[in-house]
Amino acid sequence: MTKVNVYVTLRESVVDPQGIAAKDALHKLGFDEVGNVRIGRLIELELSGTQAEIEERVKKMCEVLLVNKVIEDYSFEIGEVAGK
Amino acid sequence: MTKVNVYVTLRESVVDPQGIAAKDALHKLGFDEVGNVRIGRLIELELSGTQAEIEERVKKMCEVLLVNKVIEDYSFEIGEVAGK
Amino acid sequence: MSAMHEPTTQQIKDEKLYRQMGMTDEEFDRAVEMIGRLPNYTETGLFSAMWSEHCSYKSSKPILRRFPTEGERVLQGPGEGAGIVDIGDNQAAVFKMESHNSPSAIEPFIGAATGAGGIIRDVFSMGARPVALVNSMRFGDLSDARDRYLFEQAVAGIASYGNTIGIPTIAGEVQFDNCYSKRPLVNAMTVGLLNHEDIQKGLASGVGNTVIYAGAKTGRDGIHGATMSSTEVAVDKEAELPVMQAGDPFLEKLLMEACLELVKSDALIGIQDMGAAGLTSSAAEMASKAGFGVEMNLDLIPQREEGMTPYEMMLSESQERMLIVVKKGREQEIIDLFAKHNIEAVSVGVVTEDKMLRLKHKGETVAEILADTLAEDAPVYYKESKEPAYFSEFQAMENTEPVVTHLKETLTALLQRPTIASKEWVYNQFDTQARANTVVAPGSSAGVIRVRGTNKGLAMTADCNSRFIYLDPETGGKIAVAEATRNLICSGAEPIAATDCLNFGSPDKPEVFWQVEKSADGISEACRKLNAPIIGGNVSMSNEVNGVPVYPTPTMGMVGIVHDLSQVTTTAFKQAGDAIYVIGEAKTEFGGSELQQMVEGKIFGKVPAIDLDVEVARQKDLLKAIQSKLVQSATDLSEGGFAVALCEKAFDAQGLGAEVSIPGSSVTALFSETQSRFLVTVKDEHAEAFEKLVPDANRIGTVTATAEIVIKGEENTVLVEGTVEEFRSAWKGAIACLLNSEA
Amino acid sequence: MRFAILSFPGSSCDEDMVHAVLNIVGEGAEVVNHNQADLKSFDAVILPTGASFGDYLRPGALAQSSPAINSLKEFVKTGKPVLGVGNGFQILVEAGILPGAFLINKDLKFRSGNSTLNVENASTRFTAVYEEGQQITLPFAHHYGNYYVDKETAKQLKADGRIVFTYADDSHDGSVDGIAGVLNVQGNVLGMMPLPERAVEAIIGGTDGLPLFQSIIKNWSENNVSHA
Ligand SMILES: Nc1ncnc2c1ncn2[C@@H]1O[C@H](COP(=O)(O)OP(=O)(O)O)[C@@H](O)[C@H]1O
Ligand SMILES: [Mg+2]
Repeated sequence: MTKVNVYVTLRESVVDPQGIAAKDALHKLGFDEVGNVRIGRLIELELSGTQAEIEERVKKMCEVLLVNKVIEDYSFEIGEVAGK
Repeated sequence: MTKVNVYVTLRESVVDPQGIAAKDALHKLGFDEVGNVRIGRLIELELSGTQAEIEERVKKMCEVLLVNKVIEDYSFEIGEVAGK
Repeated sequence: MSAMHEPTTQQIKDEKLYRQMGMTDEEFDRAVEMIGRLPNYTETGLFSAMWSEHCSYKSSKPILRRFPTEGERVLQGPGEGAGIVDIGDNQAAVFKMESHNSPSAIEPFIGAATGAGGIIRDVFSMGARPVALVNSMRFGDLSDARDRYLFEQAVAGIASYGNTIGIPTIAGEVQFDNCYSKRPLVNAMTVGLLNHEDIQKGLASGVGNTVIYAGAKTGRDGIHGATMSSTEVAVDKEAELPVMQAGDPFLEKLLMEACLELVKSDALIGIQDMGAAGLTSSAAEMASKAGFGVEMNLDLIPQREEGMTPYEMMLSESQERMLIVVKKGREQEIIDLFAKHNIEAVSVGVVTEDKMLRLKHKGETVAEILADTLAEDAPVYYKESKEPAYFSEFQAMENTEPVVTHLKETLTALLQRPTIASKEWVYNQFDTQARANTVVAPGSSAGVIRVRGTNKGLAMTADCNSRFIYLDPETGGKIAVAEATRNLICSGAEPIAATDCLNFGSPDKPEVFWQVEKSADGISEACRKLNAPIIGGNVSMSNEVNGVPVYPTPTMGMVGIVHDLSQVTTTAFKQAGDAIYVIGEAKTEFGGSELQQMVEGKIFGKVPAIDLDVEVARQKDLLKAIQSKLVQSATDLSEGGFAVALCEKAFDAQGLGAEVSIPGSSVTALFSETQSRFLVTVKDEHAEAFEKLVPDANRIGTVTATAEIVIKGEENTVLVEGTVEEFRSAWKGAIACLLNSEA
Repeated sequence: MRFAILSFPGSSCDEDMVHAVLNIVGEGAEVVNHNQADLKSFDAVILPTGASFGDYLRPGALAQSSPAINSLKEFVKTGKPVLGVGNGFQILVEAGILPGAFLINKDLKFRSGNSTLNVENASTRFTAVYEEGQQITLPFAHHYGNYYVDKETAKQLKADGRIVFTYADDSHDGSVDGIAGVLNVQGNVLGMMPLPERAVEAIIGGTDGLPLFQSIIKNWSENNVSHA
């Protein structure tokens, strides 16, 4: 099984209520050096297939289910592909 | 400002209902090759400081606020450190 | 860890390894004597879990026996997942309250959420559909950041579970006191409904019948939760704690629907949820109650992690799991039923004749103990009880008024005390109207839902003033019960039964055990007098931080029946011109009051007295008046006394206010917490009839069409005067304000 | 009229909707399971609220894996009415049947209560029995009630009269332009976060939700009378 990390982030144009709250809280705690904070999702998948298959399939999963393209962007990283 | 990505994942032994439900949905959609799915958080921070400062401060932010250590683990990646 | 690396029986004994599991030397010796040999590691684990306070009630049993548990409506008293009371028309209400204090102290969101999940399971495992949730919580006074975090997260956790599964939260209470700092109490109650023929019990009977496991897979989470919840949690040792058992409300929703379908099947013999001590307690208790044995093959248990040992499987407290016994030969249809709901169900064992709980793993017998030994033969402790020195000291004190210089400022400050302030911040996070039956949502004296298909309603509330109980547990215990019944009565309901959650410090402290005993006596007497048998409950001991026990907090959960929905009454004023009555007279009684705590920074002295005969008479009279439709609005006087209650009646009444005159010393008249009192409004044309029915009522003023509160004292002096809006804004925003404060 | 109440695992308020339509409004209503999903024989489909699939990943997202979504898309094409309330609205948005997306409430908390709404368009088949500009009170209960559409789309929605309800008070949770309910282009699909089925009886929460159901029925009978 190969590990794939999918990174889902809110689009820049979308206000991120969680990010704003986290930034405020960090400031309150004295972390004044913090500028923007954005909170996204990290989806860890395990799956089988060749590098090329995985790439194509993960892309599809993102488009179909894992990511809402109206508000979110994504990227992913494929770990070492396990032999079959 | 330097960008830091914090990756927060549920500890292995903690059940991840979201991951289980997402896995089921992926299977139903025909992505049978998917094994485990775990859903975590990706926190993107912008902050200022030297590499060493940033490292220390982000660690502290995680311990104090961003991560719930009872159930979560974390790691982070510091982008290129911006000059002052 | 594999079984091979487990300590040997001799090591367990010699190195006293059972102590790590919470067993005492005497308990271990007792276990050895009962089975006639040394127990292995798994067996020691079974004993330690089943003989923990949480499962065995070893030190509270003698106390629980004092409670009245019978009544003409009671169909099931304590002993099952939840108690059951008849509500007529072949229907019954099923309810129970349970604590999740220790887990909530460590991880408040998950702790509170799984607490809600567990008590919901208890109710549907009886065959009932859960229809409403109630909660009772205690936190530090919010001046500390950790306490604010615990409060915010615990509320969010309860909300998350209840909202996701789709059961409305319709009542509850939250109080704040620094005795709960870092040691919150989180008690959750579920109320369900069923038809009499659907009542289920947790019985494993009929030799050869099949034991089925249904629900979530078993993981290594929550191992030794039962023993943990019976000991003090050191807050700074989080890292060493067992892994939290996280909940999955979505899975529970599916499990609930499956189980509610299952109870209609004649293949079902018994069903019980896996709560504290998981598989161990459900299997041992189901066997023991039925007088049979259970043999399970642990290889068949659905496992979430690899290489789990029998010990780990038996002690796991993974959530959302049920143990079920079905008729032999009918397994497949039951498994299919669960599959339809997307729930995994597997046959894991059989019912046997020999009364043993026998566990097999990889072809070997890894545990073999009489089910009764585990479930019934825990030692019973008659703990030492000692009246604490403070009690006689307090009893010797004279009743005095706290010194108050400015009445209006004091009232405003009281309205801002988090215990008195609006709990909107809390209940706005709950779906209060799911199931579309909520007649009275949070914000009045009690929550009320209608019973569909009838003209009846169920009212519910949770109450406990722990300051009173600390100062005088017996009187305080009576007050807790009386307050709960008052809240029901004020909503137009007749109380029918109670549940409780006995939250105390360590019972090994004689002073704490004295509190347990005395408050139980008070509760018992009041429940008898007020006709509210206790049909179930829960004990949570060792709620301490750094060795200091929290105030004794035996929370009462109570359910009442509204015989005709048109009799439902709420707190808020209804109409200008209505007469305002107060039932009962204020006396100078400030021991344990909110005013005393606020002014003096501590509590002391004698608590308000309560005469249960007076209480019963007034409640009867008032309920009669409400049922005769003579009453427009009603509320009881509790924390903060008369002035607070009067303001609360105006807060939810658009554009209405009050003008009243009250006799006596002003501080007492405004703020005393004298018991057995009510504030009621009545249409002028009903005044005479009302007064006849309620002889203790005194007319003190009128509901006005201007949104102002005017309270006059003797000789027409104005004691307090202000707009409803200024009082409301103080009251409404107080909790949010405290949470946003820095530091 | 026959209503299908399309229920996904976790759509816990399906029975509330059946009760409202069947017992109060007095039309046919039955729960249709997401796996079976033959919707053809129904006159209208309602997606009830609740937490389908536990609201996991994103509310409404995992429902996209159900066979019912395809039948639903077919049903939408027939032009018959489809109503999604609360989580049902979120499912419609995730399916792309309605525009936009949902974010977590601005203050991050689940919120429930009553909201005052403006009826922005009283000429739709869902609102004909209301008056234009009328203010109504409906309950709501959601954690992701913060409706998002980009500025362009919002403008377009407004111009097309597809914004059916807006919040008249501060209970919008961050929703763009205070949008509480939107229509699809064809005008046969309405999604709204407030919950009309919880306001059809005086005893539980008022009756301001009733005209919504009456509007659907009125439109249906007008069309079916003219067909006859
Ligand atoms: N945790 C809670 N959950 C739900 N409702 C709550 C909660 N806390 C308080 N409430 C509601 O707020 C109102 C006021 O609570 P409280 O001050 O305890 O009332 P009372 O003094 O009449 O017992 C009640 O309707 C109660 O049900
Ligand atoms: Mg109270």
